[in-house]
Amino acid sequence: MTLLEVTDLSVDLPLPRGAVRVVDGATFRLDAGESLGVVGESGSGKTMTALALMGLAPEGARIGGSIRFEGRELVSSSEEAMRALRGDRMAMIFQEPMTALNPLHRVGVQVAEPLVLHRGLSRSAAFGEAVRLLERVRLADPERAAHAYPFALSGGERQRAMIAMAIGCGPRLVIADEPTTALDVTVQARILALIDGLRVETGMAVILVSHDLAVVAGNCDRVLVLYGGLVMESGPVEVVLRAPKNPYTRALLEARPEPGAPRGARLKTIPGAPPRHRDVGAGCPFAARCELTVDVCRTARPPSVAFGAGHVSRCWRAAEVGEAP
Amino acid sequence: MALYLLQRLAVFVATLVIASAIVFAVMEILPGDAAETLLGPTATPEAVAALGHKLGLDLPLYVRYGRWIAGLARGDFGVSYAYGSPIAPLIGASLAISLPLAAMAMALSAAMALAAGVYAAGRRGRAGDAVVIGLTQVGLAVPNFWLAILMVIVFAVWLRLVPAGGFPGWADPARAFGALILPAVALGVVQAAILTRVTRSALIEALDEDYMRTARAKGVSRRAALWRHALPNALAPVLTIMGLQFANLIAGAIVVENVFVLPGLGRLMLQSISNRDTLVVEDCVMLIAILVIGLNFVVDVACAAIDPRLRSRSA
Amino acid sequence: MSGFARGGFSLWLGATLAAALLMIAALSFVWTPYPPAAIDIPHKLAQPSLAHWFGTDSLGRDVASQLIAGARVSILVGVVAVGIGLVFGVALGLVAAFRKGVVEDSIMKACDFVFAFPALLSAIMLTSTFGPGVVNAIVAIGAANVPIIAKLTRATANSVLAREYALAARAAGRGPLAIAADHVLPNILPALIVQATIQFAIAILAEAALSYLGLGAQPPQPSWGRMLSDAQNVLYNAPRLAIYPGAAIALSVLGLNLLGDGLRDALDPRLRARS
Amino acid sequence: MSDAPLLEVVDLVKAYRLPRPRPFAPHPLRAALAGVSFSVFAGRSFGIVGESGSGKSTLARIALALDSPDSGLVRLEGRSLFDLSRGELRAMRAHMQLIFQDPYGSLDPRMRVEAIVAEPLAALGRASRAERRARVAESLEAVGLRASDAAKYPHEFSGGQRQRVAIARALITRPKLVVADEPVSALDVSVQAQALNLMSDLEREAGVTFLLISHDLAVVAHLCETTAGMFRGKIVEIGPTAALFAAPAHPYARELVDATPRLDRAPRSAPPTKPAPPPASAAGCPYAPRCAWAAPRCLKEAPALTEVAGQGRRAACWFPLV
Repeated sequence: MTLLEVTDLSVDLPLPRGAVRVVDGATFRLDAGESLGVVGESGSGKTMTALALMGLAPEGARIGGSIRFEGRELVSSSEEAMRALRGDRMAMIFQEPMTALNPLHRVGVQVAEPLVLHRGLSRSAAFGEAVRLLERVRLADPERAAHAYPFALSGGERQRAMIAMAIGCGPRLVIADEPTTALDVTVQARILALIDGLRVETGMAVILVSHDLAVVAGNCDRVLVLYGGLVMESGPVEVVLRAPKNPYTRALLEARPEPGAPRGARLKTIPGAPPRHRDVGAGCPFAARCELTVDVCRTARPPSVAFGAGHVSRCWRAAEVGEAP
Repeated sequence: MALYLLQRLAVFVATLVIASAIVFAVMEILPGDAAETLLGPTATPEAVAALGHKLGLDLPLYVRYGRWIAGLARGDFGVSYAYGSPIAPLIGASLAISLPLAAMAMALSAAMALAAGVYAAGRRGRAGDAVVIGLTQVGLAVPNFWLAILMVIVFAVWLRLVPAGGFPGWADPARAFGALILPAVALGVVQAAILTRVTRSALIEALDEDYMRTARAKGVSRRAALWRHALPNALAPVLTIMGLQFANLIAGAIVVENVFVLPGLGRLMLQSISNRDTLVVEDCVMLIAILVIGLNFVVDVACAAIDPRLRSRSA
Repeated sequence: MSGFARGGFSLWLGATLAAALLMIAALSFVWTPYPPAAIDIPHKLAQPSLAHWFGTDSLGRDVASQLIAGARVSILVGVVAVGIGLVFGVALGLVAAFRKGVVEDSIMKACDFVFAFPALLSAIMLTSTFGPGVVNAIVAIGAANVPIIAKLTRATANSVLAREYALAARAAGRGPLAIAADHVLPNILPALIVQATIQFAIAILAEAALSYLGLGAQPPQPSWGRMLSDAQNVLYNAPRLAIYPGAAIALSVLGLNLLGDGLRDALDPRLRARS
Repeated sequence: MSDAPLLEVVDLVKAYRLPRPRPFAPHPLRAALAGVSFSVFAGRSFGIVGESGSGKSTLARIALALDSPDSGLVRLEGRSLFDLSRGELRAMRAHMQLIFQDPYGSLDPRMRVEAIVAEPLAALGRASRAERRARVAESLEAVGLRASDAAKYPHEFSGGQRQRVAIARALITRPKLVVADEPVSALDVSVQAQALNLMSDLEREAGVTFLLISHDLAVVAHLCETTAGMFRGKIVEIGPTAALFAAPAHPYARELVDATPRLDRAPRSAPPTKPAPPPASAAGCPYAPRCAWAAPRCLKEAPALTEVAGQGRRAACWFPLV
């Protein structure tokens, strides 16, 4: 059952030197209970895509295209209608659990806030519910955590509190924007396992935004690879990682050091650096760094080429991209 | 929290002790002989010595400091050299004007600053914000005593609505209050300009924090997020600046009292300076120091009540 | 974009007003329409005219000449007081930033403490000890500037020292003095310039208040604050006399504040990195 | 290659004072390093992995004498750094340099690249202007930048290029040891490989040995022959990198390896958080409260680093997993 259907989504940000398109023609869908990984480097537009879905793009941003969530069009929805959805039907988990929590309110009060807003619970009833939610995210001492202020918790504990806050009203979609980037790897593994466990348990869909393909590899059903505001490739995780049909995805896979490779083995490098938004011209954003680039790559946006099973690559030479090593 | 209070209290008392020592040192050690100054250059050495003895000036410094402090603690401020009367009632009478004036100015500026600061922060970069910023620039540039004089010109000289100055006494509270309104506005407007800028920038900083995005992601409305999440976070810096500005407010009150011929602490100090009545000046300065340091102590405690991080951080 | 344009406007207007103030003060050394202190009782309280652009005061002194010459005291007090604040404040702030622990704590506690004695209060104390005069005013205002500059210096220097390039300099074997000269000072200079401009404006205000109270500049030295105090005696006869000097103070302060704001926008490295 | 170690770290101890819990109570201490010893040999880069709070960054600072330990020794080429005079230490710094994580914060924004890269020379204070310029050009070219880049400011470079500038600065004195604290974790994935290849090349061709500190096992494995895992200020396992990753002996090393995201497999199910772990007793193994294999003995006695499974591997565990 389709939960979310995004068609030709674009986000234009007003910058001093004129508007800049940071997300360009993103098209994807998500079924209930499914998990989607959104992978990209800095400036790829991954966070802006996530914020646009929540209706939280920065003031002045222009959103184009269509976002249908549970059959309702969100792009044209009023702020009131979006507010009713946010925190209730769809929720978000942010990267920095330290700054994403208000330092002056007790953790329990913050976890309880969506319940007060959307379920009409009294503050005390919501606080009691918050303690149960904190227990569900496996905080060691939920009662203590609920009464604590954010600064008194560790990074991992704070992120668990954020997750508790997100799942409070039983959302159908949770968007996690780099939820573990600020955490240690061991904590990262536990947090990702927790999110995935909750997904299976509640049937909610998860969008996991990350800069690391490997994080997505172990935790998602499908993946979107973003570069310079464009969805370069999308499809089932195991297909995209084993047989990428986009040169960017392929290059990323080859550039990544893997434990187990011989010491000092040369990594395949991608020349240059990711483009800044205003540098992306009319062509493919990866054209300047790609080894398959031909003239048309620099002048026209690449077409979407489908390879079956929902595997799509935006590349002029998609058919010629070889298997990953 | 109790521990925090105790620590702040200890710092507060220590600060007062140091302040009193400095005030005493500047006022008592540096000048020549107060008795000589009072009697003028024609006085005989015997007369100077006699007066000096009467005033206790021949005692060792530490004894005089001790007596002064002990007196202050008991509310005994000593005897004025010039009037020969106890100082406490003099100060009491002037405080009855200066304290209400300062309080009115403070309340006025806080109210104006909160309203204008919230308004401007909510419209960052738009016309309303620019107008508020422009007005605060003007408010910062206008000297409070000039504003006071301008108000006298408008309301007393041209419109003849109020008398140009003087104080009718608290026997008639309404008239007394009326006499303080213009001075309070003159004082409060300049303070409001400073506080508005602080409120605006503290709020803008809070609005940019990640937790505001979290609040919006929960479905909290923009307005509710501002009042419930941003404002408490902006309050601590605003309170701190208010505490620091209090000393300047008192200083401004001294000048503005002069414009309106209000017999407050400022007039008392200026008169005592021209009378060479050192002990009165010393008492007044110390009293102001106590007020300022005391208010900042209260601000510290208030900030700790708002922010749990401050409470937990014991030195 | 509009924010940037406004910053540009602030800078432009502020620089113009501040330059005008400086030029008028410089001019006063070589030329004023009349000797500023020349008393001319027969022509007292004259209306503005071609002969006396802003009229004359209760003693017949030319107001325009007094205004021009009054800029001198304002600038003198501003420059010296801010200079005192910068010299001692930067030194104390740097010592605090480089020597952590007890030294830093005591310097900062002392700074907090001085805030309890605003310039006016210190000036009153000094005056009742040494008698009124410009020197007392300068010392009092300068002393009040020291903790403000010291706190700013320490805070900005600490943020520079916390950056990795400061640690890299240490790792490269550079000593504290070299780091202070090559890394800390250039990086805190913009903040210091901005603050010094604003303290300059505050010093002008403080001097005016002190002179108004009779604790600052003494006659026959012309001063805007004294002019206001003189004007107050004839408020019912010639309210205009209270307008000019106040406007001169307000315009000077406005100019310096705008200059400070404009410089902040122009020098802020974060804005610059973005553009 | 001589057998004497390039860098020798002996029994380093460092504790930081925490705020007093009550007035006049003694400051509680938090041990950042609780007796760390290891040796780094020339040409064989050494990796240190561990979570935040494990003491690895403190170790980096002390190894470069940027901070002093409470006790213990650091020897570079046999000379104890903390016994040197200030002048001798300054001269010694030419042999040991530093690369940071943040390519934005580690370059002074108000300096030109020339001045930034030449700073270690300025500290030695004996290069002529021409020599300085030549050395800067040589250093920039060694990291794949152009000599003409010397006239630019840091903000004119991308993140990856800035990190090259930082590496050029570290290379200009031709050091033998470079301590790299998370050198690639702030870089975009697509430019990480450039920096890692560069570091490999420098080890092979310029004779630079790295002491690499990272939370990312893949990065450490790529560059380092020997790796030490740190936990709460102690080395819990040390040995040849390949062996350690293939079959970790210490449960913490195992947890690290298992938690590292990899492309070729789903993460093994992470161990569930145990409800309210008992506080680490001062006497026991610091990892015991989190350890899935902890036995009563682990809570009472702290294990020392002892030989396991040959190949020079050592682990501090009563019940090593290999």
